[in-house]
Amino acid sequence: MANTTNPGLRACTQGISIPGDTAHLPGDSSIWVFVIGEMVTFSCYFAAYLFDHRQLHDVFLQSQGYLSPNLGALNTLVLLTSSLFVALSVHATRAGDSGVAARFVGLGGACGAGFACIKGVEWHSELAKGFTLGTNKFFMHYYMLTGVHLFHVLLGLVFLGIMWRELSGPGSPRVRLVETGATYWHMVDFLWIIIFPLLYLLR
Amino acid sequence: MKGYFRSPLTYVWSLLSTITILSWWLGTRAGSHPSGLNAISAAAVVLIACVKSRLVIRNFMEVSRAPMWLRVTSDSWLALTFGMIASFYFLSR
Amino acid sequence: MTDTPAMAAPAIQAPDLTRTKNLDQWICWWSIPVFYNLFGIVFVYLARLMPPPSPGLTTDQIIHFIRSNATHLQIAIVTLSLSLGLASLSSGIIVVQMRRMKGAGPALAYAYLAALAVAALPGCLFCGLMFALAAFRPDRDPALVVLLYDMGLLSFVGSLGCFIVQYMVFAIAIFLDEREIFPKWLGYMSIWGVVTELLAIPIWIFRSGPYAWNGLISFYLGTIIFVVWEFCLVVSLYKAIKTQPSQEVLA
Amino acid sequence: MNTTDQRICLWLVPGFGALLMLAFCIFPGFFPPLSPTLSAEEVATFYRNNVGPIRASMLICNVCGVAFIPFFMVIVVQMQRMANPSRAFAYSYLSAAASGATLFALADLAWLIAAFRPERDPQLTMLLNDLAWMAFVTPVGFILAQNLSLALGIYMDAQPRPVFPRWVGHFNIAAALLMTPGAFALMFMTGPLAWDGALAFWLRVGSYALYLAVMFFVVRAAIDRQAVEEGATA
Repeated sequence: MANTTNPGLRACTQGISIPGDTAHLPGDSSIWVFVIGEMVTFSCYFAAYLFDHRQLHDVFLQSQGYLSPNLGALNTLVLLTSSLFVALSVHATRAGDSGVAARFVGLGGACGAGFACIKGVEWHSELAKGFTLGTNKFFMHYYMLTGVHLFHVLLGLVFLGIMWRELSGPGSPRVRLVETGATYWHMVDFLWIIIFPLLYLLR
Repeated sequence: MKGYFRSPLTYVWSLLSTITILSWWLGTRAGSHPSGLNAISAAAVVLIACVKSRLVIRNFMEVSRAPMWLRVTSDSWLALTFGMIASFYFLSR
Repeated sequence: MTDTPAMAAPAIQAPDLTRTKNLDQWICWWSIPVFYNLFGIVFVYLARLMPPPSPGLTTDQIIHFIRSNATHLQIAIVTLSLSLGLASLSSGIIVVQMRRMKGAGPALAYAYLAALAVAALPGCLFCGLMFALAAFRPDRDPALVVLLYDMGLLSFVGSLGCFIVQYMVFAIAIFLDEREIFPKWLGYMSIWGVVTELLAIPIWIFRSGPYAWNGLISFYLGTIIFVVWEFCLVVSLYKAIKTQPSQEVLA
Repeated sequence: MNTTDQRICLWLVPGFGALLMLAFCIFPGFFPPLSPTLSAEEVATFYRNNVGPIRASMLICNVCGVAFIPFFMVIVVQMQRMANPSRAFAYSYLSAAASGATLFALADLAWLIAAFRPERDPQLTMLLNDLAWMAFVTPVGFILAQNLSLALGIYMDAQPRPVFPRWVGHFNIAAALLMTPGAFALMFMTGPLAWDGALAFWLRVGSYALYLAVMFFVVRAAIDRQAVEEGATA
């Protein structure tokens, strides 16, 4: 499994880029198929949310008042920090500094786990107040959006785990694999950057 | 390990964190009324979210150095998504 | 896999397989477009269950839907009963291709097979059966017709676990595979499959809106992703069979 | 021989097992189990008053209920390594596992459909409730077939170092016997053999949980051995 790059796909993506362009596509090109697809599907969730927001303005306004923007903002900062660690880990991997890269991935993963824990605390406090998935349309969107995002975070933690194993194993790590995982993790980050104002701030 | 923090990425991260706190302040303190957010704060919150997403995509995901098709795709997506958010949100007020 | 009987005795006069180059797999492969076209005709055109009628219909509207649609429903479900077996053919060929993978053993292939064996009943035929019952005696007590209607559509859109297992093991197998039998992006797309199943969770709670069983997200987005996934799977299978040497020994 | 795939399937068990345990604990009708002697009105009231927890619990079951299949398939793969005359038992095990999971999926659907419209005619809610409990408690035949084919495979495994130790065979038969009384819940409204009884419910559920926990460690040991043996011979 020396090189996981698919020659066909590589040729394909190089073919699309403009000649003379020294562009570099980070990671496996397959991950970009995934990222672009996720961007489109999340846009659909946002559209559904905004549509209902428009229809049921008062219900949404009132329900949004019960969320905690402080925890939402804290989670944004946690995820941004984790993205920084993961991005630095890619730099370290390219510099051949696997040990440091592995530590960066570990820190990124710790922040990601922190995000999941904070989300758990937040959900718990909403559930304790009696707001469940079935309470109203706003909480339906709230739990589905944050839940699907949390699923992506957990999957991202699996990706980070695979990256960590690659970096701390013997031999030189595959840069492309680390880039692939990092790309996925940053996607999780910027999706949350949009979800945060949408649910917590825009009332 | 410390040497790696002397990277442009760290500046991007501090910018991202600062504007996150700014948008939190706008959304909860400055512009917040019982009847919702005032229009200027809301516009600022949407704009900040758009800038943040683009910073992450361009710098952390390294799309600024990626092939043209990807830069165009990601920017079009941002334009469409935030256009949709802004128009829906302001139309419903 | 050292104990595989087929691999133990390769030397003795291998039968000539070049004449029927992967013919069995091609037969199974063709069953997939045939089945999904029939599936589309059955559910979209004949039974009018895709897109599904709303969960918010009143009892009278549900009864009207069944009565005015009874003949169509019956023809649809007869067709479904006759053709649902074709779905097994597509599992057969996917299992063959999954077993060609290196780095992913047969456990995942068997799990795929078993998950789809489970899914055929609650995820598809059960729905047909319930609507067949409703259409068989449309003059039944209205409350019973509503019950059959709920049982049919909820099981059809809301059987989640079996499909989650199917997508999950398929994705894991693709990621572990060192031979690239299927492209990696098909693995990522299978993760979308898992997500679409999770998005169908609220159909058990809401009777209107984007997450109802006829909603923008739970039904339309899920169905679009499923159709795209199925299309990519068929194309990838085509490529995998095309590039498979006919003499390759398979378990 | 690469055993990564088997290990992934194996570790799904504690993950999904924990979620199913959570679902079991939040279902309001398990502590104590809902009695079969309740009137239709009482059953309907139960669904009306507990709609939230019933949906939460049964939705978790919907998502995770079939998730032990990959683990059972690891057992199938391990059974194929046995020195049996043929692989018949392994394939029987596969088929029984799939059918058993189908019945659990149906029981789960019935619970969820009952909770979907709590305002339904109480007689129909009771019908769905009966269907759910019957489909959950009584079809033990597939578990029996699974355990007995595994046990027979173990007894007939003619290797100096069999894939699974002998006691696993005895354990499978014992677990199968402990789950047998569940089938009689079809006949009894009260007593230990009713679906809320000590034998038909608690013994069955408890021994199944214990069975999965023990088999997790047994299978893990078998995979470890396979990795060592086939790594050494390759």
